[in-house]
Amino acid sequence: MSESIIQMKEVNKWFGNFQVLKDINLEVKEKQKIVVCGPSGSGKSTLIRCINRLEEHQKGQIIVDGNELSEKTKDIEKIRAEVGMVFQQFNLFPHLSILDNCTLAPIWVKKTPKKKAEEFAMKQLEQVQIADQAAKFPGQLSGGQQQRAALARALCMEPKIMLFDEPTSALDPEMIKEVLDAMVNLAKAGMTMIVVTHEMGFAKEVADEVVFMDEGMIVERAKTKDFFANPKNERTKLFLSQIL
Amino acid sequence: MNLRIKSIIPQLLTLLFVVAVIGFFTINAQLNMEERGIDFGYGFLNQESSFDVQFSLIEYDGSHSYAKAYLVGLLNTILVSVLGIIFCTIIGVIVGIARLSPNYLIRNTAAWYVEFFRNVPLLLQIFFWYYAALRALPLPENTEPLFGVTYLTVKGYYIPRLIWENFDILIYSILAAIISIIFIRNYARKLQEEKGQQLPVLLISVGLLLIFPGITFITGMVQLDVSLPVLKQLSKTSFIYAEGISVPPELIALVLALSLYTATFVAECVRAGIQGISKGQKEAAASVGLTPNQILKLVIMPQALRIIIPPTTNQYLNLTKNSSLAAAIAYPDLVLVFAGTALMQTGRAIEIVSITMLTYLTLSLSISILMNWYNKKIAIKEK
Amino acid sequence: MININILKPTSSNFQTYLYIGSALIFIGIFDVFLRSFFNINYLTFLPDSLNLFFPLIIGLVGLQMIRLEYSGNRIVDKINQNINNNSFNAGLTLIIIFLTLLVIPPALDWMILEATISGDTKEACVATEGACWTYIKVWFRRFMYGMYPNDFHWRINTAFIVLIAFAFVGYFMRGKLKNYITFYYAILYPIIAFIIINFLISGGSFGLEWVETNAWGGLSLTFIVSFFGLIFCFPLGMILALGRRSELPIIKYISIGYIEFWRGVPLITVLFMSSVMFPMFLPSDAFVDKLIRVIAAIILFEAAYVAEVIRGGLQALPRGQYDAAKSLGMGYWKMQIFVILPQALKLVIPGIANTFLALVKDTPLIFVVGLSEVVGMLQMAKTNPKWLGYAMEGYIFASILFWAICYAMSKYSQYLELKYKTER
Amino acid sequence: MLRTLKALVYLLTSIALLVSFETSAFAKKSKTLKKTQKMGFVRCGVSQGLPGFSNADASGNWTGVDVDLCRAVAAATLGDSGKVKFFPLSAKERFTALTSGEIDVLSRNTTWTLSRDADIGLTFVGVNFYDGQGFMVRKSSGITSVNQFKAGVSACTNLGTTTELNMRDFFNSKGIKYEPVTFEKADEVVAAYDAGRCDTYTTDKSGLAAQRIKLSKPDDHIVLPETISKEPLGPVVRQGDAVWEDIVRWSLNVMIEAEEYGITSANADSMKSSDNPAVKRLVGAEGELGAAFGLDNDWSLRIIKQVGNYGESYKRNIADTGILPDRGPNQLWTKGGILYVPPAR
Repeated sequence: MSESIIQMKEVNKWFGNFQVLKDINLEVKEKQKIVVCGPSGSGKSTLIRCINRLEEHQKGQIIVDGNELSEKTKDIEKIRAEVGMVFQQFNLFPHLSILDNCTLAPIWVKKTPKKKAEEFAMKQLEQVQIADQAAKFPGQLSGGQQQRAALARALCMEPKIMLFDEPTSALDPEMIKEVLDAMVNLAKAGMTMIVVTHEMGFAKEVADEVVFMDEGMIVERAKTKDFFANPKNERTKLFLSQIL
Repeated sequence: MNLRIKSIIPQLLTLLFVVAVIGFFTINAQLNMEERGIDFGYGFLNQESSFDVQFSLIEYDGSHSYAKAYLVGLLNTILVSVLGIIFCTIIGVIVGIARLSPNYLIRNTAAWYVEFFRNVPLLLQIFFWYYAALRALPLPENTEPLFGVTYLTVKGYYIPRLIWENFDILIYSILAAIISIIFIRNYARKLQEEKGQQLPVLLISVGLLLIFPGITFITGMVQLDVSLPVLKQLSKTSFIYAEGISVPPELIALVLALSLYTATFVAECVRAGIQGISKGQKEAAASVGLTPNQILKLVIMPQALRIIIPPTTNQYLNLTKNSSLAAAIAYPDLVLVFAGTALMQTGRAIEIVSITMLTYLTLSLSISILMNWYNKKIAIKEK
Repeated sequence: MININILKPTSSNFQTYLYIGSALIFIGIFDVFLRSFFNINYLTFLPDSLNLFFPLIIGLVGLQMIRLEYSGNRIVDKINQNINNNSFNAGLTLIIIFLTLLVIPPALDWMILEATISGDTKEACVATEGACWTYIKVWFRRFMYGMYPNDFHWRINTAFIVLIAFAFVGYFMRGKLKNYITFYYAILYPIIAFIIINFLISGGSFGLEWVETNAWGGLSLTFIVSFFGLIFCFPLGMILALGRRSELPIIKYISIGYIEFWRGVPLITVLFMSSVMFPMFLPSDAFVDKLIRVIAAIILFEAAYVAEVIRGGLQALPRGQYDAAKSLGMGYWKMQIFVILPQALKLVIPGIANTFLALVKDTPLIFVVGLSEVVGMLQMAKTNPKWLGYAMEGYIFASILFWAICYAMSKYSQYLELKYKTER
Repeated sequence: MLRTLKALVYLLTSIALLVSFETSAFAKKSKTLKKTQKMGFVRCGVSQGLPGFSNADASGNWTGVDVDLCRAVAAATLGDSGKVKFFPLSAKERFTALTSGEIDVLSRNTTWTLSRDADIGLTFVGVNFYDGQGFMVRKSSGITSVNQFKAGVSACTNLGTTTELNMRDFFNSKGIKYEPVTFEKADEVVAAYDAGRCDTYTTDKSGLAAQRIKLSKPDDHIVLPETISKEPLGPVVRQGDAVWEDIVRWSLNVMIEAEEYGITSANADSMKSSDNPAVKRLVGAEGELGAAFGLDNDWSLRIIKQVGNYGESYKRNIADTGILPDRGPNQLWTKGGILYVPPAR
């Protein structure tokens, strides 16, 4: 339990001449739920995208489940299979049905028999309450349904860690709730989660800790209660006053 | 009632107009033909054609009928179209991908190629290849071999001919390989569904396709001889290469021009198809642990092909229609053989031109019907 | 493996690597340069294959040595990002550079240095290896004006200048006149154009000598054919597109039949039909000039393509536009003219421009029915016994000519597309 | 709506009128002649350039024996040999252009064959040049006879001509496999032969002779002595207008007969006072020869005066240009040739 499942040490990243991440240090323990917030452009998304190496950091160390991520890392796919991700724009595969979206990776990556994969996928779909939509195609579903399908797709790989990149910001208000509910259920089941979001209600309800980022740096990291009750940094206070 | 009249009258008028125009033309044609003693009919198709064709895929000489000459022309048209389609696809895909390359030089070379070849009339390009480029080639006796055994000369491209013995056994072996591949595919699917094991189906398929015919060779049931082109003297100064296959320069020029021209359009289709897939798709696929090859095969290609195939088929159709320009450089295609020589020898302009047009029309309509059906089938379903 | 690690720079030793790498790349390029420009090869002592690939190998090593992300040197960063991101790309980069170096000298030699433009006969070109631009010079008037009598070329020039001038009239229409701009371009301008071409180029009255259409040719004929093609195929295409979208079945199916027919047959057969067979379908004492028949055929043919493009635009318009227009009590024609077509046409500008481009590129086809525009004149000049053997020059000349016209057109359409995109 | 209806009715009636006019128009006078006189010029199909037969110079003036026939018809029907509109046609287009009504006379070194005459709505009116098919080869090849051709020989020729058919018969009879390369335009054939695409160029011997002098070095090429076919070349008209057919036929015959009787463009006027009634008839001083065609009596005189007799035409176009100085079979029957025409009386 003491061993951190994610360790980031002095992580730096540039886009051209622009530095997006500055000396990031972050440790996440198993079953911890962390919410990352901050103004747009502060590097939140880049931070979590570095964790499954959708973005490559240029300096520093990132260790996920005991594997260091670097150019030399072979089988990056194996690490990615352990780390599920939900995107802002859902990114479901439009040419596959919801069920096929869910079974694609289990079949091809984990070599699960198709029948087993389908059974398992149906379970996950039931969890997020869209089992009745399994045969439909992404384009036929509403935003909220699509996002839940995307969540189910990630869960089908039985990941150890789940990353959420603003999962609700592309949704209409009435759909936000259904996605958040699914995420709350997941949290209660004991998943390690890092969530980039502006939904402070969600943060208060599930997060163990909240990380506030600005200009590529971690400005403040605190237990949820402390974070909302008495933020220490001026910028955090300003941010909270604007968002709440 | 009022509404019905409102919708019937314009229709009636249009119909009348069309009937009147068609009627006007047919009546005139009938009168003119009657007066000039021309009869109308397709009986000539059975007559002996009595002209030879430079190049034919099936056995044909002047003692066959005009109908057979038509077939010769049609097959030559199909040959040049198929070759053109193959080459324009290869070039087009490479150039289309190159246009998205991160390499500045490659990207711009590809862009330059597209801008140039697309903006020069096809007829001019055909003429260029035939009259300027291929005409500048050396005579057979002065030609240096290309790839050791082939000769590119002003009279054509001479390549070795393959002589098969028991060719039918080879075909059977390939058929057997295909059948066993189908079985293995089914088995592989079942294996996956039940046990999760995955067989390298593609590798096995290729292997079988090589092994089955290979066995027939090893056991000596099928034999292959290669007859190389040999320089043959016809007179003091004129030579040809005999024994091999001679690809006429007309065909080379036509295929070159058609594929280089059409490839620019295919390249644009490919580029649009690849660009049409959002970065998010790739990231999502990567985030669930698919390898780059799997991402390409399972996520990118199926989507890109849906965008690429319909406009590309259109370009293939255009290529086929454009192959009729063959008539300008003496390649014996449908237009040259049938709407050219045959029309000339029989004088039956209306019959022959109508058959020619109908042939192209059937070709393109059937392909576009097929495409519409295919598009509907693969269309990404939405609300 | 070790080898590659040695070649890999780190930020500490980068300066040294940069110097060595650049030197190697320079040597590679210089070697190719010497070989192609001066035909000097210093490396003959190497085995043949190594000799051939030496520049490529040395260049690859050099590029490998300077490949470091965020080196701090701006130029090197640019190079690394754009043409040197990995070994594969580096190889392609070198191949392209070397090929360019290899192609330029002979091309330059042929086209400029060794070329001839003096003299008026083939003899002027016999001495050189290079291009014979004399050929183009001698035949230039033919390429531009066809067999049109030399003394009357001013008539063609004047006609085109006047036509262009009239084309710009719409540009200056302001205020109330602006309402008539469509009418001007759709109806008045074609009539004016026809009158000008009929009286000035064709002649036969006002003391101008009659010049048969047989004699017309060259680039001016290309312009005339494309000009009338463009003007007339557009309205016809528009009517067909509306017809195909019509709710009245007969009109709809007639339009579909028309469009699919013309799109299914090659232009060359259509031209052949119009040029030699069409009189058969006319009363025996009617006579229509061949050029007019050919232009008509091109119009009928291209209109089908224009119709399909416009139909795409009509389909892309949201239903709401139709509903809104109907709710305002507009009839079918009012709705189409004032609401639907203006929007749909804006949408399809690039498509229509492409069709027009195709039309211009199709004009050389009239050569197969005996009308000689530029390409036709080229064929004639090339087979002229006095000038046999200069086909290449002619085709290069015509290619550049057509490329310039079509490229300008496509750039203009891209500009229009951009302009209307922002306006929406 | 009413207006469109009116327009349509108008259109339909006009079409109906046109059609009925069409059917009732079987007048006695030649329709083609009437139309020609209305238009003011003869529409004559010629080749796209064959020296000696029909060839245009840089300023568009046509010359040649085929062209002279067109001029003769114009002189006869319109009174002025200059009133001809020439339609340069490829071999492929020529018959369709004639039957469709694009042209009224086809005078384009066309071989008279049974199937052409009988089958496709054409009528041959006579022969203005007796020819035969031959082969041209490069002198350096050492070939001096058609018997030296070997299998694999490639032969260039014109598309859709009798040449193409004769060539097949010839090579088949010799049992030689050959490669036919056919182009639409004669110039392309010559260029292909010149570039070495083909080993031999085959067409009518007159055509070979004409094309040979067009080549850059005529002396590098020879026409082989053998003649492999009969090629009677002559003018063609559409079927269905017998009077027009007669006009063209007799325009040709008059030129040949004029030579027989020694009437030339120079002496035609003075021949009016000749003692020979045949001569007098030819120059319109006696008889009413033109009436049968609906022409005046001077029609033949105009032909001779403006165009000249056959001999003059031949000399001017073929002999003096060095194509075929020897008239061979195209000599009058009285001088050992086979030119023999029915008497004009």
